[in-house]
Amino acid sequence: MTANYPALIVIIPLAVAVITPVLGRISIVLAQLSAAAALLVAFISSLGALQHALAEGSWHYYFGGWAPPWGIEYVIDPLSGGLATLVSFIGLLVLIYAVPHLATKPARENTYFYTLYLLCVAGLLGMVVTGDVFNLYVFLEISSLAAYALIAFGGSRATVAGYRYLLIGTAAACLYLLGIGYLYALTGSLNMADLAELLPAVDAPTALVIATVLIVIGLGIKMALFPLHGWLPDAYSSAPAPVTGFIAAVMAKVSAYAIYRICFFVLKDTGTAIIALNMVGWMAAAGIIFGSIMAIAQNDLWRMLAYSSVAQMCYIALGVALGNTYGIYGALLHILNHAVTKGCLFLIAGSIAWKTGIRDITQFAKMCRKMPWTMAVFVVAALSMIGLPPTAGFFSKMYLVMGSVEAGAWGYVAVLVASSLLTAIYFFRVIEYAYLHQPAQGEAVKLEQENSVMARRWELPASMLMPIILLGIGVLTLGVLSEKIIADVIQFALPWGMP
Amino acid sequence: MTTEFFLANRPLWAVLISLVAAIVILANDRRHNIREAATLLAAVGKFAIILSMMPAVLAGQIIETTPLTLAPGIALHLRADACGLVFALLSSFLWIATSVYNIGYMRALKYGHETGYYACFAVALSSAIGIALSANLLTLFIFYEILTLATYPLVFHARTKEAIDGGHKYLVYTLAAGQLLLVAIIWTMIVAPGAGFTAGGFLAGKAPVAVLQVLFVLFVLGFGVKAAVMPLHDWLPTAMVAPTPVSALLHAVAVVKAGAFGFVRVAGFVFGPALIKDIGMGPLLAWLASITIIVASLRALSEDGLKRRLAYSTVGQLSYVVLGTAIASPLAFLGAIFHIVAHAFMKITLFFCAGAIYATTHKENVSEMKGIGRQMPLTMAAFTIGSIAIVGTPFWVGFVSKWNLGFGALQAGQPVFIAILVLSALLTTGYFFPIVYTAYFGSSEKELSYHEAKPSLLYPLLITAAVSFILGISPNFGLNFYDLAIQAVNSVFAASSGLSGGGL
Amino acid sequence: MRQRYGSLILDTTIRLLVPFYLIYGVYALVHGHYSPGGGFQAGVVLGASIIMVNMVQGDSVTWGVSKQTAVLVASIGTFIYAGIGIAAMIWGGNYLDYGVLPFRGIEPEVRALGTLGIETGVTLGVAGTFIVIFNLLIGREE
Amino acid sequence: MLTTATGYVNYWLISILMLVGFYGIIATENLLKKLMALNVISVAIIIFYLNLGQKAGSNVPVLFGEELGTVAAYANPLPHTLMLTAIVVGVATTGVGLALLYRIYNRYGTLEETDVLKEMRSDS
Amino acid sequence: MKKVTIAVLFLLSFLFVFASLDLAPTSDLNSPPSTHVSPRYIEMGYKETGALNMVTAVLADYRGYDTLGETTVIFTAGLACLLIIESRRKPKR
Repeated sequence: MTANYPALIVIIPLAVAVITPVLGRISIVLAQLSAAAALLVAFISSLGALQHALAEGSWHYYFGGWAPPWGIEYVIDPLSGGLATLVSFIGLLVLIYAVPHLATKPARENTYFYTLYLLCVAGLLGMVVTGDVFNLYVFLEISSLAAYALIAFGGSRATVAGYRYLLIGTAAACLYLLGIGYLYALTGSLNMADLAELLPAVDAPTALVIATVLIVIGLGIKMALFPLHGWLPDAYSSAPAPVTGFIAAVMAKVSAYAIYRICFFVLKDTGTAIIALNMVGWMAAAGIIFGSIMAIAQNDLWRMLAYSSVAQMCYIALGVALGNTYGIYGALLHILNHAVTKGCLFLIAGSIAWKTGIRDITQFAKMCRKMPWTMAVFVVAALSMIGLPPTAGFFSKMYLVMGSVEAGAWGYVAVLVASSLLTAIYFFRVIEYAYLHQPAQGEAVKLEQENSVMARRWELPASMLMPIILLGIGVLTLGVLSEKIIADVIQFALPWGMP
Repeated sequence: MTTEFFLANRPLWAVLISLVAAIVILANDRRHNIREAATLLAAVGKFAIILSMMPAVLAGQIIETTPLTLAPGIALHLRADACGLVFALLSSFLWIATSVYNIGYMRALKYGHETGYYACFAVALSSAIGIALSANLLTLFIFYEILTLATYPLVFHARTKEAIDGGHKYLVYTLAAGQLLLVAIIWTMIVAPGAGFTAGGFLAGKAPVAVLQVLFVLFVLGFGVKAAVMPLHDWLPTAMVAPTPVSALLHAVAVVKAGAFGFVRVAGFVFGPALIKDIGMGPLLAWLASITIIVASLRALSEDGLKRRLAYSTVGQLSYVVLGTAIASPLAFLGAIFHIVAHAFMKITLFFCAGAIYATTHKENVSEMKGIGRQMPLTMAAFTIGSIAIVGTPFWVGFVSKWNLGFGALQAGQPVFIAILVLSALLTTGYFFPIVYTAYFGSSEKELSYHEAKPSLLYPLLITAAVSFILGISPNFGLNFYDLAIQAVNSVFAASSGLSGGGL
Repeated sequence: MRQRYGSLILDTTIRLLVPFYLIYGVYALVHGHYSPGGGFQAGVVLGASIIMVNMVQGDSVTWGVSKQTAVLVASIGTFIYAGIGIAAMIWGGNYLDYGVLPFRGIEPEVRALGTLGIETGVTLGVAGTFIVIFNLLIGREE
Repeated sequence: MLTTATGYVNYWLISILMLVGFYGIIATENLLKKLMALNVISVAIIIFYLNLGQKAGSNVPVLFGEELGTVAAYANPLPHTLMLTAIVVGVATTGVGLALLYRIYNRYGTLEETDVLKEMRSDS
Repeated sequence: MKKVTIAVLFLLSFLFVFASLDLAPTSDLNSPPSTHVSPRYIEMGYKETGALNMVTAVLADYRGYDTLGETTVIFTAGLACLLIIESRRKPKR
C-alpha cells in the first residue's frame, strides 16, 4: 500500500464517508471509530507521502495508470504533502472534538454529520494534492456542498447563512470553471504541469487575463479575500462549533493554496499572474485593515473571530502577492500557523458556548475560573494571532514584513504593523474580560456555587479539551520550529526558478 | 561529555532555569511554600550559572550557544560577552534580593493571584537574561517582547480600575514600540543579512546614510519606550500601580534597563560609535536624553506619591545611559554601561524602602511620611544612602558613572553635557532631600513608636544599600562590574580606530 | 401520509410504462459502452421511474423505496465505485487501474468490465440520491 | 468578416447568457430566482465547453463498428465528459439549494432576501 | 443599484467579446482542444479501454477519478439534503 500513499490520502476518507450511512445504521460508535480511523490513515499517508516527496522529489501518481495529460495525476510535492498533512491532522482533531458536541443529537443526524464531515475533509484533501485543474473543481464542489450543509446544521440563522454561502460559493465555482475553460480553449490541456508548459507559447493576452482574473476571483471568493468576504462572518458565526473550527482552520486556506498553486505554478510564465497579484495585494492590504476594524466592533466572540479571519486570510494573500521569497515563506507559513491558531480559537469559542452558552465577550467575566485550561490556550493562540514571539504567528508575520521590506513596499509594512496593533486591541479586550472583569453582584454568588461544584470536575470532556490543548501546544511548537519547517518543507515549495 | 555540554550551554541554562521555575510555580497553585521555594531556588541557580561564566569572560573568552535556528541564517544565539554579562549579573543578583523581598511583601499585603504573579516574575527574569545574553537583534527582540508580555500581568496585578488602566497604557506603548522595533530589526536583517552583534558595529557602509538615519530613528523609538525617553515615558509613572517588588526589580532594573541596554547594544554593536557620528544622529539623541533628564527631574519635584517620584527619577536616570551611548566616546560609553549597574542598586534600594514603608505603615505619599525616620530608622537609613548615591555624591556609586559620563562628554568635545549633569544633580538633590528631611525632622500629629519593617523586607534593602556604598569606593567589588564594563568598551572602540581616545 | 396523486388513467399508464423504464435504465447502463448512455443516465432513469411510482401510487406501494433504503442504496452504490478502485490497488495497480483486476481476457476487455462495474455503482448512487432528494423536497414524513 | 462572425458568435451569445445569469443573481430579490439564475450561469458555461469540443463536419464521438475514421471525424469527447460532471454538480447544487430554501421558507415564511435577512437578524 | 449592475455587466460583455477573439473559432479543426490531448482518446480509446463510446472511455477510464468525484458530489448532495431537512425535526434538548 505504500506505493499508493497519494491516492490513499483522499480515497480512504472518501470511501469510508460513502459507507458511513451503512455503518451508522449498525452502530453510531462504529461510524465514529471508522471516521477517525479513516482520517488517521489519511494523516499517516500524507506524512508518508510528504516524507517521500522530501527525500526523492515530487511524487506523481497516475490514476488508472494513465499518464498525464490524458489521465489525472496527483502531485505530492513538499507543499501539497505538507498541506495535506495539516488538513488531515486538523480534520482528525476536530472530529474528536465533535463527538461530545453532537452527543445530544439523534444518532441518524450524527451519522449524516460524520459522513458529510468526512466528505468535506476528503474534498479539501483532494483539492490539495491534485495536479489537474478540473479535478480541483470537482473536489472543490464536494467540499463546498458538504460545507453548505454542515453550516446549515447550526440552526435557522445558519440556514440563511448557508444558503447565501451556497449562492456565492457556486457562483465562485462557476467563475473558476469558466476560467479553466479559457485555459482549456487556449491549450487543450487540463493538467497543471502541462498547462504551465504550453501557456507561455500561447499568444492570447486578453483571454489569458480574463482566465486569470476569473480564476483568482473565483478562488478569492472561496478564500474570503476582501472585498469578496461577504459570506464569511455569517457563515462562521452561525455554524456548529466543530464545523466552524474546521472550515475556519483549513477551508479558506486550501483555496488560498489553490490560488498560489495556479498563479505560481501554472500561470507563472505568462505575465498575467503578476497583474492579478498586484490587484490581490492591494485588496489584501485593504482587507487587513477592514477586517481588523470590523473585528474590534464586534461583541460576539464568534463574529470577532470571523472578521479576524478575513484579516488574516489577507495576510496570506499579501504574502502571495508580494511574490518574493520571504513573502511566500510568510504566506505559506501563515497558512499553517493560522490554520492551527484559528482552528484552536474557534474550538475554544465553541467550547465556551457549549459549556456556558455565552458568546458575548462582555459576559466573559471570570471565564478564567470556569475554564482555566481553555482560557490559557486562548491566550497563547491570541498572542499568535497578534504576532508576538515566541508563538507561531510572530514568525509568519516576520517573514511577511521581511518580504515587504525587501520589495520596498512600505505601505504593506505600515499595514502589517497597524494590523498587529489592531489585533492586539480586540484580543486583549477578550483576555481582559475573561481574566480581569468582575461579574455583576448577583452573578458572583451564583458563580461561587458553580465553582465549588466544578472544582472537582474536569472543565471540559477530555475529547474536547484534548484537541484544544494539542492545537495550543502546536501554536508554540510551530513558532519554535518555524525555521525548521521553512528549511525542510517550505523552501522546496517555492515555484521553480526562485532562489 | 555531559559536563562539557552543560558548560558550553550555560547561557541557555541561565535563561531556561527560571522558565522551568515558572512551570513549577504554576503547577503548585495552592502550595505556597513550594512555589516560593521554587522562585528562590531559581534565583540562586540563575545567579550561580551566570557567576560561573564570569571568570571566563573576564579572561577574554566568549561563551556562546545556538540551540535553535529562528530564520534562515539567523539563530537563537546566546552569547555571554562582557557587555551582556554586566546586565545579566546585575539582574540575576538583584532577583535573589527581590525574591526574598517579594515573599515578605506579598504575604504582608495579600494581593491574591500570587501563583500567576510569581510565574510572570520568573518569566520576566528569563527574558531579561535572554536580552542580556542575546547575540543578535532577532533573539533580543524575541526576549524583549516576552518581557513585555510577562510584565503586563504584573502591572495590572492589583486588578483595580487604576491598575487595569495602567496595564492598558503599558501595553499600548510597549506593543507599538515593539512593532517599530520589529520593522527596524527586519530592515537591518535585509540590509545586513545574518549579522549578529559585532563590537564596533556592522552597519557601516551597508546602506545609504538616509536609510541608516531612518533605521536609527526606528531603533530609538523602539527601545526608547522601555528606556522611558521623553516623550515616550508616560507609561512608567502609571505602571507604578504595580506591587512594589515589580516596580523595584522590573521598573527600575530589568524592563527599563532592557531598553537602556538595547541602546547600548544598538549604539555599540549595531551602528558603532563611528557610524553614529557619521550619520549625525548622536547629538539628536543626546539632546533628547538631556531634555528627558531635566524635564523628568522637574516633574519629580512636583510629585507627592513616593513611588511616582521615584518613577520620574528613574526616567531621568535612564537617560544618563542613553546620553552616554549618544555621546559615543569611550568614557561616556563606560559611564553608560556602569550607570546601568549603579542606578540599579540605588534605585532598587529606594523602591525597596518605599515598599517596606507601604507594607508596614500603608503610607505612600511623601507628605504623610513625617517622622517616619524615627519609626523605621534602618529603612530610612537605607533610603538616605540611596538618595545620597543617586545625587552623585563622590565616593558613592552614582558618582562613578557620572564622573565617567562627564569626562566622556569632554572627550567627545561636547562639554555642554557636563552642565546638564550638574544641573540634574542639583535637581535630584531637590527632590530627594525633602523626603529625607521630612522623614527625620518632620513632626507628625500622632506619636510614633519604633516599628521597623519585618526581616524579609528589611534585609534585602540593607544589602542593596550597602552594595551601593561599597561599589562607590571599590567599583570592582565582588562581581567585577567595572572591569567587565571596561572590557566591553574596549571591544567596541578597539574595532573602530581613529576615534579620539581609542581604548581606555 | 399524503394523498396519492393518481387516478385510473395515471395508474394504468404507470403500470404499463414502469417496466419499460426500468429495462431502459438497465439498457442505458450496460449499453453505455457502445452508444450514448452510461451510469448517470441510467441512474436518473431508474430513479425517475421509482419517483414516478411514488408520486402516483403514494407510499403505500411496497416497492416505493423509502428514504432510508435509498440512502443505503446510494451509499452502497458510491462505495462500489470507490471499492473497485481500492480493489485495483490491492491487485497491485494504481487506483482505478481496472487492467489489473483478476478477470479473464485481454486488457481492454478487462478494463471494459471494470468500467461496467463502476457504472453500476454510479447508477445505484445516482438513483438512490435522486430518490432521497425527491422524498425530502416533497416533505414526506417517514 | 462573415466567417469571423459565424466563428465567434457562439462565444458572444454564451457571454450574454452568462451575464444574464449574473444579473439575475445580483438583481433579483427572490432567493429561488437567484438559484435559477445560478443555473443559467452554469448552463452558459456548459455550452461554452461543449462549443470548444465542436469540429467542423464531425460526428458524435462513438465508434459504430470497430472501424476508426480520422480524428477529425469525431467530436472531441473530453468536453462532453467534463460537462457531464458539471451538469451533475449543477444538479447537486440545485438540490442542496432547494433543500435549504425549503427550510428557510418553513422557518421564515418568505423567500424575499431582504425580508429573510430582516427576520434572521431579529432571530436569535 | 440595478442600473449600476447593468452598466458593469455591459462593460464586462465587451471584455468577453474582446477575449473571445483570442480563442479559436467554433468548429475549428486546428484549435488547441482538437489537437492536443483529445486525439488520443479518439484514436486509442477503443484499443485501450474497450469502450466504443469515447465519452464513456474518457468518463469511466481515462478520467475515471473525476467521475468518482462526480458520483461523490451527487452522494454529498443527497446527504446534505438529508442533514438539512432532517435536522428540522430535532427533539428539544
